[in-house]
Amino acid sequence: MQVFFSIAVDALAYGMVLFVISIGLSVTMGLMRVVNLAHGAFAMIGGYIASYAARDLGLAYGFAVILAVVGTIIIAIPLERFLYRRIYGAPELTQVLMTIGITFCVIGIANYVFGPTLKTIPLPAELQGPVNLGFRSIAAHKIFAIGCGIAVALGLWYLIERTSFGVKLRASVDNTAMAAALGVRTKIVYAASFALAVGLAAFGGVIGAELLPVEPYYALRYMVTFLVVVSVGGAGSIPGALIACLLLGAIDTTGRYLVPEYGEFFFYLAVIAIVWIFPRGLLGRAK
Amino acid sequence: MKKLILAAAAAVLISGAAYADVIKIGVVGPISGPFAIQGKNFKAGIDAYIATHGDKIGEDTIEILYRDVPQADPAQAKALAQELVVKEGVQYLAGFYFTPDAMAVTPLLQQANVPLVVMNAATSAIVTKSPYVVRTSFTTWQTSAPMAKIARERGIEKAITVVSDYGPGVDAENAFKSTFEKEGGSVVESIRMPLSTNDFSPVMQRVRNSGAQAVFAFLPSGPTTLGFVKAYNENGLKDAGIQFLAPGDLTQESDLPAIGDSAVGILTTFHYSLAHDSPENRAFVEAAQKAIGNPAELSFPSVGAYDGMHVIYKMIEATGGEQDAQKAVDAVKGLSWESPRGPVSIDPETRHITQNIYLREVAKRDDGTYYNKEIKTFEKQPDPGLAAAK
Amino acid sequence: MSAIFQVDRLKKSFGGLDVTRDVSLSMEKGDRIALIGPNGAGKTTFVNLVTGHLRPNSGRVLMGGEDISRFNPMKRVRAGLVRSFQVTRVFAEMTPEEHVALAILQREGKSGRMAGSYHALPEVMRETRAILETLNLVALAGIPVSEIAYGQQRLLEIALAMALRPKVLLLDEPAAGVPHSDTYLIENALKQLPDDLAVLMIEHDMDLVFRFAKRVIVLAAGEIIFDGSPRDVTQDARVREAYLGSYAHASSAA
Amino acid sequence: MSVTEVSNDITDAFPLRRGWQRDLIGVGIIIIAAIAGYFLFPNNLALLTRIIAILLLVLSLDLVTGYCGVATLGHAALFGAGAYAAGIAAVTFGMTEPLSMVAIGALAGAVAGLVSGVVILRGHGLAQLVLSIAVIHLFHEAANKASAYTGGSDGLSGIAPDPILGLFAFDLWGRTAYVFGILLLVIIFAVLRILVRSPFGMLCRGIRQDPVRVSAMGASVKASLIKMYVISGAVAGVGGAFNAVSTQVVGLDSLSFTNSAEALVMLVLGGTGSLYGAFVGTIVFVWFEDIVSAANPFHWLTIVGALLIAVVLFAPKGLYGTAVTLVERYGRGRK
Repeated sequence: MQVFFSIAVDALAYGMVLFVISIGLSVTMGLMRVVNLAHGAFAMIGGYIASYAARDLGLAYGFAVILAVVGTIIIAIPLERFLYRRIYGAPELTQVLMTIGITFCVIGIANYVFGPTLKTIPLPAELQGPVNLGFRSIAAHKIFAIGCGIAVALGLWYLIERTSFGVKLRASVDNTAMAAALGVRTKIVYAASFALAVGLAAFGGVIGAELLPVEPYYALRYMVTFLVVVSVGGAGSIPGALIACLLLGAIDTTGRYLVPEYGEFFFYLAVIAIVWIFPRGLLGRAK
Repeated sequence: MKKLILAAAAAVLISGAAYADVIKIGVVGPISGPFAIQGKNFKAGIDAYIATHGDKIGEDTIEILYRDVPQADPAQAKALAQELVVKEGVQYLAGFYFTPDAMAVTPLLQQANVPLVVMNAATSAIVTKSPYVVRTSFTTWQTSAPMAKIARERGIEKAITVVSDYGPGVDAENAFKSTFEKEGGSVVESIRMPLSTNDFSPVMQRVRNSGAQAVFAFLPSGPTTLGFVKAYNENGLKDAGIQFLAPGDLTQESDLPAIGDSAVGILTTFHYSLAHDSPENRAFVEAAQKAIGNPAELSFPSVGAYDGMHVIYKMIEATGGEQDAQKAVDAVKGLSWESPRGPVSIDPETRHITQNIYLREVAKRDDGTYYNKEIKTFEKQPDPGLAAAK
Repeated sequence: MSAIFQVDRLKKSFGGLDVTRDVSLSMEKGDRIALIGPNGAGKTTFVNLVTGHLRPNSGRVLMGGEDISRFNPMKRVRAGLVRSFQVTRVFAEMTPEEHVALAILQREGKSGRMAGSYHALPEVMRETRAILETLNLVALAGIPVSEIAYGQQRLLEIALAMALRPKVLLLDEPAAGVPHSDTYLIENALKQLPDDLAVLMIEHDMDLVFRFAKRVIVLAAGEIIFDGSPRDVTQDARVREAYLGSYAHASSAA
Repeated sequence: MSVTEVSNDITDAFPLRRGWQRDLIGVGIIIIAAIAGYFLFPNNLALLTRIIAILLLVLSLDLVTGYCGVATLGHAALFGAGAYAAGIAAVTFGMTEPLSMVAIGALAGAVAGLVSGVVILRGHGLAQLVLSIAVIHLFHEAANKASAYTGGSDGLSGIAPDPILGLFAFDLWGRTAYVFGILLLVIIFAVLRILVRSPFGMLCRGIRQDPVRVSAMGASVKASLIKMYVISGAVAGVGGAFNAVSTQVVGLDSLSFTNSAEALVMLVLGGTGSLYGAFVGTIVFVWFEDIVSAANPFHWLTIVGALLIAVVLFAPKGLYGTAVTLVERYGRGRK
């Protein structure tokens, strides 16, 4: 029983970290229909900014997080304007080529500017060290990540389902021409949702840095994980992504606990099984 | 026509050997990609050697050509080595961070009449693949086995091994396990994790439940070690008094600033610490830090490269700049010298480096930086891996 | 004379909503039937049920007496039941010639051949040419379909259907999207269909319906409310009520 | 308009020989380029040989991605299966005859194609991409686990192929490997051109453009795609086996996601669905990578990234595809 709880706690923490990092990709891929392989690159940029702010400038953690999100969005705006805008609605393969190109450039530049070493983001004292749960201990920052995950999920759900921005976004995505005819400024909506996605990526990059440390190859190293999580959840579905993250987190954690040697098999066979049963993802929107 | 080309190519090669006052050395390593920092260390070690010893040996001048194999890719490594030999006319091949890349090149050496100086790749068997291979780094067996003795000395009866599931990880597991059991300890469990593991919490829970007094771990140096060491602390293993043991790959100097306090107290065995106390090492570190640019990026592959250059210089001296792989290799068999890591020699049988292995503990300096503090020395350790394979 | 095609008490409901209720009909060789009905009457559902793209809750579909209810769409096509699409489905980058040749090869079981080319098969070339000639598509034979006018793409749909030599052909609004002035092209094409082929056409263009069909079936709210001659359909009270409205008056006046 | 005029029109509008001529020219160009490569770059044959192996993988990918519209990031599974099969045949079972090694590789590639085809074709779009990623990771992990046969992460070394036909030994300069590779490439290219022009090739192009229409013609979409996957697997398997023969080593990287993704990038770079695009993309990418990484190994990734972005912006159909469009537009403009 204790083993079960122990796995459950780890699974929840890991799943939530995955969720925070990947959810931005669900927005670009599901709502904006862009296969954005550069998602990890934006998360990494966020991580670098936070690391620079907190470690080198000695700013407070919370401030570093905000700076990372804002800074990454500022960097991303020209990319959206000049590059992404060209590939909205383009074939998937073209999008893959473009976003891989962007990823390569970001990696190269990060390597040049920050060097190849690992960069950490110093945590405030409250988030350091283990917290005792009685039957085991868990890192305080993981509890923080779980909280962030819940907050992001609720916030996004509210934004997309309950606000006028959400209505405009969904309308623009479903039928750009019609939305434009109804007076929605679709370019602005797209730019705004892109900024949202990038901001989420940066946020996730910072929050998840304890588990996925920031270094230049971050952008490629975890790309597959993000892609898998989002697709299994069903691109564009917030609850879907949440369920997928928790499910895959649970599968991964259980696999690594019970049969670590075959963890990789366990995980990817599970992915195949899930996609086999839900070809559109768990809660995917029909195209 | 074909004959003509053949003759022309041969002529180029021969002339390259006979009259060259430029001797080319081809270095293959991960210069870009996720392991770029290790390629940088190769370059730093080589540059440091040239900076301190000059680029001339007698009449001849040294020229280094770098080729990039970002990740283990034997086919690419072989194609590049072939190109270095055939097109660039290099007389020496060196570098090689990954074992498969080095293995792939060994079949070329005989025909190309070129010695290969392995500056990192740490699987024991490489030296057996060709008589022209010399290695100046270490093997995973060499650095892992002494740790088992330390564990027994410190009264540990039951240990658990946790390694990444790939060649070097399996080597480390076998080295520790066989030595530990020979010394009378018992390994209660051996866990192999996929290389792609990000979250080590579940593994730590298993370690905790296994009842072992110590955990012996091996992961490739780089981002995952950070998560692993942190998970060790955060899951309360440190507080529970489970001793962390590992070969020094886990606490390489370039990762230490990131791992930070979590690493303090970890025991590792390795062939080289940047903090090794000797005049040779101080000179080396100074030169290498200058060469690499950012001192924080300096790590163990640099010393393998530095000593590799020493071996190549000796080979060039012995052959007088002629291209003669056999003579070159013979000249360094049994060669011994004072390396930055301590006294070393090339085993004439295996052509692998015999060296001291140090027990180190991660410690914090007064200025807030971390280092591997040497606390015990195992002198003149050969590679036990080859014997174990037999 | 036995029926070539029969639908026997087909039923389909989506979550409690009956979309198709006990629809039965039978067709004989050479039949020209129009299936009409107001929007939402369930015409497209009916086509999808018959062609096997949807599974009915109950009921059977028979071809020449053989029960094909369990066949998948592909096998139904091979049994001779072919459909066209309401919105043109063609291969944008391929030429009309390639379309027709591919359909012929498929019919002949040669579409899996991994060598050679239809150019080298004189009988395929001859038939392709004949079909394109029949439908006046020869001048466009070598141009990618994406570059030809929509009306001609509609003709190509019919050409594809002809090339498959079906026994029963379901035409889903063959004139949809074609400018009224060009409807005659479609109509001429329909006249070229083989005499012994049984055709069921769904259509909104009533002029076309009246000129084409020998028999009209009216579907409303998932049910057949009329099955008879075009002359009578305008007189039928239920049909008038359900659907035709002013159009019936206009056409009877004409 | 008389009937004879009509048939003339058809042959004029769609001259059946022009396509064949283009292919003959294509084969001619390959052979001429191969000979030129041999004499112009006698010291770069190892690189050229490597390009051939990768090219076979990219051609094979073009069959499923370019002709059938299947999006996959796991195509190296087929290549790696061929490489390992040939390598294991040589090392473990002593089958060192190069031609039979290539045959074994083709067979293993075909089997791997069947397996991954069945899995990958279950999904569409994004799901398909993810299934392909899962497949490549499973293959990779399986090869890592079966280290007794594959050498695991240390790679499978010690492959020592016999001289081809007992006459031509594999040499340091890589001449034999190069000529062998060119022969394989020309044969496979010719076979593939025949395949893509065949009725089956036409059917597959149809499936990419509208699978619903194809099934409404009574053809089985799934069966056709799986058939194509098996063929594609055989081609990739030949590429893998040739790589094993020419480099005498097989590494886990040959079964990696990275390898798959790179192949896809090369294909899209050149342009999908023509086989010629695969040539252009592979040669440009590998050659570019070689030059840039030799000139500036520390920054080449940035430059390659910029190249990819530039291609999307200025040559959206890929280098070859865009060139063809331009030529056609120019030709039409002149008419």
